Amino acid sequence: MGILEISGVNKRFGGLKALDDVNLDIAAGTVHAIIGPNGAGKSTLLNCLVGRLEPDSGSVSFNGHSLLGVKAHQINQFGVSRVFQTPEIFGDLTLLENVMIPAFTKRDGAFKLNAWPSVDGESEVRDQALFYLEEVNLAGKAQVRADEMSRGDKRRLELAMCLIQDPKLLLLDEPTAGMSRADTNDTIDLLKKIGEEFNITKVIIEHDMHVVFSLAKKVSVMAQGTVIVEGAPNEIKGDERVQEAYLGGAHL
Amino acid sequence: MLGLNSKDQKLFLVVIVVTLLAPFILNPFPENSELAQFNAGYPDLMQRFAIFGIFAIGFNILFGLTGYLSFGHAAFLGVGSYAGVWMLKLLSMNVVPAIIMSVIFAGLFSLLVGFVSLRRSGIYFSILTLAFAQMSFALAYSVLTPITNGETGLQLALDDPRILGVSQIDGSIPPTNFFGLEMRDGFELALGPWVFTLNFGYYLCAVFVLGAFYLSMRIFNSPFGMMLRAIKTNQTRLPYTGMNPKPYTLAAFVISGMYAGLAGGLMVAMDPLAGAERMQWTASGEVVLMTILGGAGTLLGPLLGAGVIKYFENIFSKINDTILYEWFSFMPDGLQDVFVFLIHPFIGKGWHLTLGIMFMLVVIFLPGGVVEGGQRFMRLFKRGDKGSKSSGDAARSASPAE
Amino acid sequence: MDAIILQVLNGLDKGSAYALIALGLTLIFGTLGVVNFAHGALFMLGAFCAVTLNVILNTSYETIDPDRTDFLGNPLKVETPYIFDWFGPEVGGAMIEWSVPLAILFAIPIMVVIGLSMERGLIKYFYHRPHADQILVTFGLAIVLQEIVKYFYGANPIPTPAPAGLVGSFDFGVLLGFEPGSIIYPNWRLIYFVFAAVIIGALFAFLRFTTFGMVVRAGMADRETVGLLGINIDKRFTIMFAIAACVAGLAGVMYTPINSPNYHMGMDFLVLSFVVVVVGGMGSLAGAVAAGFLLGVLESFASMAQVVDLFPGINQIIIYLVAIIILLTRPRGLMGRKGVMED
Amino acid sequence: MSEIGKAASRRSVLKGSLAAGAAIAMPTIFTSQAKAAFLNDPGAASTVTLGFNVPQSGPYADEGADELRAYLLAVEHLNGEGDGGMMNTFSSKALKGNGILGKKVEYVTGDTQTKSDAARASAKSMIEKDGAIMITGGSSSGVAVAVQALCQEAGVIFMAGLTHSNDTTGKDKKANGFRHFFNSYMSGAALAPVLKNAYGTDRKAYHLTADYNWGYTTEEAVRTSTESMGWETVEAVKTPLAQTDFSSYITPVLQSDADVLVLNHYGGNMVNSLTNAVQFGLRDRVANGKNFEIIVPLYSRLMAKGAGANVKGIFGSTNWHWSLQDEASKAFVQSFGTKYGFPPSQAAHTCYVQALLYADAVERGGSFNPCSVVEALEGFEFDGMGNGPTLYRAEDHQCFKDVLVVKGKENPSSEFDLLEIVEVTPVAQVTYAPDHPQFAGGQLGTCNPGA
Repeated sequence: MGILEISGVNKRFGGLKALDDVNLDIAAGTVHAIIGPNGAGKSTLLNCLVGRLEPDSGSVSFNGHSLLGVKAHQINQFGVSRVFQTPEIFGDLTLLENVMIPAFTKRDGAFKLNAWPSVDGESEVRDQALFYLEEVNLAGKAQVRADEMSRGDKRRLELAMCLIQDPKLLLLDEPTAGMSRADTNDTIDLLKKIGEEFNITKVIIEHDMHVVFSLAKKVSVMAQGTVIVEGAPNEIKGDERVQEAYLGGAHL
Repeated sequence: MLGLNSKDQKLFLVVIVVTLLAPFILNPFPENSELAQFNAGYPDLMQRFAIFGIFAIGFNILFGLTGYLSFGHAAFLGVGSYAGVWMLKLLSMNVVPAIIMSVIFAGLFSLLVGFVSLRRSGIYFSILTLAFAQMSFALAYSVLTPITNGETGLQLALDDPRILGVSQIDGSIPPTNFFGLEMRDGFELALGPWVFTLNFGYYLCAVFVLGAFYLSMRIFNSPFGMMLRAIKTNQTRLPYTGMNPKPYTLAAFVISGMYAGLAGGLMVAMDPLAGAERMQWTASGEVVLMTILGGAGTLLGPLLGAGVIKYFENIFSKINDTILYEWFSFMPDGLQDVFVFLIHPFIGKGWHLTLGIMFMLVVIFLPGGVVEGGQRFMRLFKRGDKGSKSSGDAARSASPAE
Repeated sequence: MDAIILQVLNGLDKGSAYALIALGLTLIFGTLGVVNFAHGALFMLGAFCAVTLNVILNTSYETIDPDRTDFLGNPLKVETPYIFDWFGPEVGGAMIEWSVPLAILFAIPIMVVIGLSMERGLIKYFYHRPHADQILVTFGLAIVLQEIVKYFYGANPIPTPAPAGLVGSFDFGVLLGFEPGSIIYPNWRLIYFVFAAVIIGALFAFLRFTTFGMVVRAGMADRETVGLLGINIDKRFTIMFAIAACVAGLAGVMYTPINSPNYHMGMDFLVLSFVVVVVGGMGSLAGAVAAGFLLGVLESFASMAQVVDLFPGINQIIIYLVAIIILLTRPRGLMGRKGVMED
Repeated sequence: MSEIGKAASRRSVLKGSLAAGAAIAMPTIFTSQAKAAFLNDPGAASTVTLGFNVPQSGPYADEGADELRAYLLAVEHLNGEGDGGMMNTFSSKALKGNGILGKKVEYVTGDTQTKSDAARASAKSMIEKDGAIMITGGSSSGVAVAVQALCQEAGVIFMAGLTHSNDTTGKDKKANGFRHFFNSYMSGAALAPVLKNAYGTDRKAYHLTADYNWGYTTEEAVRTSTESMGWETVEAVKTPLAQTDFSSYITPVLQSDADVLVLNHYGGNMVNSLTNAVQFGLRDRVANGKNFEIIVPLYSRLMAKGAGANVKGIFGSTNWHWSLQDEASKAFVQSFGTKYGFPPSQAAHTCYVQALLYADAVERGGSFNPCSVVEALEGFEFDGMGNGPTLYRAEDHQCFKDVLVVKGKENPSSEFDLLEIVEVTPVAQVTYAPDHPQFAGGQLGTCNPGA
């Protein structure tokens, strides 16, 4: 019984069948990668998991909660965090504030009119935020405006923002997209470190096989809106169908 | 102290001192000098500075923090005013119930308008708020005349019930008061050639503006304020941090609506008449301009912007050619005419032109508004300081976004 | 029935003005990403091009007529326009009478120059500034422009009648088989509608069928990509600004016989045209035109006594009410694109 | 431009009595209780300040400018400069051309913006900052009522400018406020007999009414008086203030069986609705076998100019017109025309008269005290101000005088010669009881000297 169960999910955009009877079972504590060529439906699937899209049919359940029709912020409150393909952070705010915001929502819920106490006074949240900035090696930049940082640093910040919520499930949407090889390796190391320190189930959507094979314990391959193969990284490597999906194009 | 950090404490202290000494600071020129024209230290204008300051501070909580640009905030001020006058008509001339009702009614109305308008963002939100305000104005001006007294404005009458007070005293409507302290009363202080007016009404406004400013500082520094700034910065990330942006923006909207109601309530407490024009889009536009002119998203900006615009409206519009001729009376006749001719288009009935030019100059050369101007000015003096962070606490974020 | 046809005509006529202004406004939004609060002022400037031409044509010299006296009892000064001397009183008189149509030719170069200098001199520095700054600076500009006009022409409306030959009404009723005289409509208003239709049609054709237009449309959809293709999109956008200014100006010129122009007519139209643009959907030209006509027609219907009796005050608020309903049911207006001016 | 103020320039005299106190370095504190018997008492000062609060921005700016010209002329005449204008023809001879009570008249100006709030702010600054003892001016009833109420509360005299709504001296009348201008009721009463003669008693009228207070009272007045002579009102439609294109209100008129259109509009509304009505051929229309007619109850020459040729042949009423041939009007036109080069408007006239009436009342009462002024003005009968014998009625502070019925001129000889006087309706015909239903509901209260 996995922490995240996806069964029979379908999603259409007009005439295009983006997801076709997707079934996935993600076990708690693993790192599960979803790979596949462009247009395979990976991002659509992710969006169905976080409340941005609603599947036409099928069921998605996380830790016993159905995620269908549940709003994005509620899904987050269940313990699902995500990072975006291009880091989405609060550019005008300092790094410290960026990390404090998810800490507050974790502590106070989706809305709390916390208008009287000053941020400076909320020292435990502050300390916590500094701790997680430290975790991602950004402690020295706590007072810098987030927009002023490099892309790699923004990715670290985004991870800190997720980690501070102590999520049960972390969704990573191509976490190394557009990064240099060095940055990519950096990110892999960071994710590994996080994997060691915190017990968080991760789902990684990725193009880069190097990343997938460095991190993932289990891999699902999607093509044309459905999961075609599932298995350990080593099994996937040699699978004919996977190669065909990537190289042979559409005529499966 | 007061739950503020040291920078904000200093700022607040300066604001307190300036507000309390305003009757002196705003009357720098001796009573009978030619420059007395530029004195702004008379009760009505000082009250207006404070009242529109409150209005703009409140607007800034919405616009400066969340970036939601409302074009209909004047409607809340108007609703507050009407509620206030009705309290003065029905209950008593004590301003306290009037101000309380103003805030409550404006809050309720902004809850309604905000709930609907916040379903959209960006310019769609702006137009929704504009539409609500324009509808309120048009209806108040015409079909709602029984409640609002239409064009004339809702005013007191000798036969109002005033169940907790008196309808009239010897054929006059009693003045508004704060537990017996009459708003229009006060002291005049003659110091040599200077005359200063210390008006009770102004000091009541001053207390409220300080309270409003303090509350806005607390909000800016609070987790709530941080959430609002997060909303302005990145709407994509928000829901995935577990935060529900809607109640936050709605809360900011209602808070700023209540500020507007407070301003409306004070307005009628100082001068018991509520005109429909104060709900018109131009009035909403005015508070937007005040905020941007002063510096949106800064603590002090809205106060300064309100002051500048009201100063132009009330002081520049009253300069006429006769006064110009007096100023230049030391010149030979021909030159005097030339100077009057050159300045004439910008004063008196031309005050709008001066205001328009000032809007353009400020926004072209000081993108952060008057506050940024002040910071640049300060930096000239502080050049020795190495700290790149000397910009001061007033500029929390200098870039207002739509 | 004839009452309804008449109100439709009224609505189309009002819609023409809304659509012409909104079209330029949305064009500037779409191309330059600038919120132009001075667009109403451009409409006003166009109208005052007609007034100015009239003044120029009426430039006169004075002669004293000793036989008649003015209101103070002094000998009357008779003014004779110079063009009476140059072209003879008949041709001269006809030129003055036809000053509004002539003003179209007069206004085009002026509005283009105003548009170009506005964009090059001011607006271009605001492309990447927040919308709030754009609003403040263009609003300031609008005030300055209208105060300048007020300085020269005063605050009162100035009558600028249509040529005598175009005054009068056209009998629609006969055309549609109604009783003669039941549906008559003033000629100039029909001309205005046709004029608006031609301008709108020409603008759409220009954007659709010329290379220039295609580049502009591509630029509206994705400015950066088009810029990457090595096309100088900025120059084209500058020209589009001039065109938008020109459309607003011509709308103003043609409007003068319908209502006497005054210095604040631009502000009167500004808010309405913003509502029109937003209801049409940000960045959608067709949406702006559709919304312009829709709101014009609805406004006309709402002003009918039968409707007002049913819903008191509806004529005061109809446009805003419709705007609210449309924006709540269609999040991006009638034809808006996703992501334009939503943040 | 420099028409305003040149004459009054070069003031080197110090302002106010405070100059005397300037020498004393000791702070003096005085509360309002300790002040003089009334607010802004000029005391021993050599000058007195009046506040001219007129629209300088917005649609009525030109009318405001004309009011201001008239006030400056009045100040000149009061101070003994210029040709004296109507001071020479005024039946009261209290004014001597040496200012008011020997004090030179000075003035401050402000912008009402034709908004109640702005007008009150401007008036307040005149009272609080400049020490104005009297406020006058304005070009709309909303502003007049708002400023009048303010002056009552503050304790200064308000001499209304152009305000035509019944309410100014009806339900919103105030002891400290006075109106020389005529009102809606008078327009209706004066117009009705003329309309009867011109158009007969069997008419069907269609009203378009500006949807605000002044519109309502005007519609009511004109309806009542025309209905009482046999006209039928087929429809009365309210039009939004912000309306610029009236086509959708005009076309239903074409559909109705009305043969008269009454435009209860003023200012820009009037210009546009009249222009539109003529555009739709209403003037050439024949309905019920009669020529279709348009009526504009309140005419203003400045606005008639905006409507251009459309006013030709259209009836309306006005408070005063420069073409009147009585000595007073001639003197005023001469004086104004010589100074500014064009004839004065009715707004200029009423403002000039109000300024003189105030000064005269102060002279006669011997004090600037508002209560003394009120006493001097109440029931005051005068002549020689261009409207024939006039009474300032004590019960409501409204002037009763002849009303002019005018018609747009067919062949104007100049840009000012747009209206011709059809009839001077005698005052008896437009007089009403103070408790007339159209004016009921208000109380004057008592005069407030402000201290």
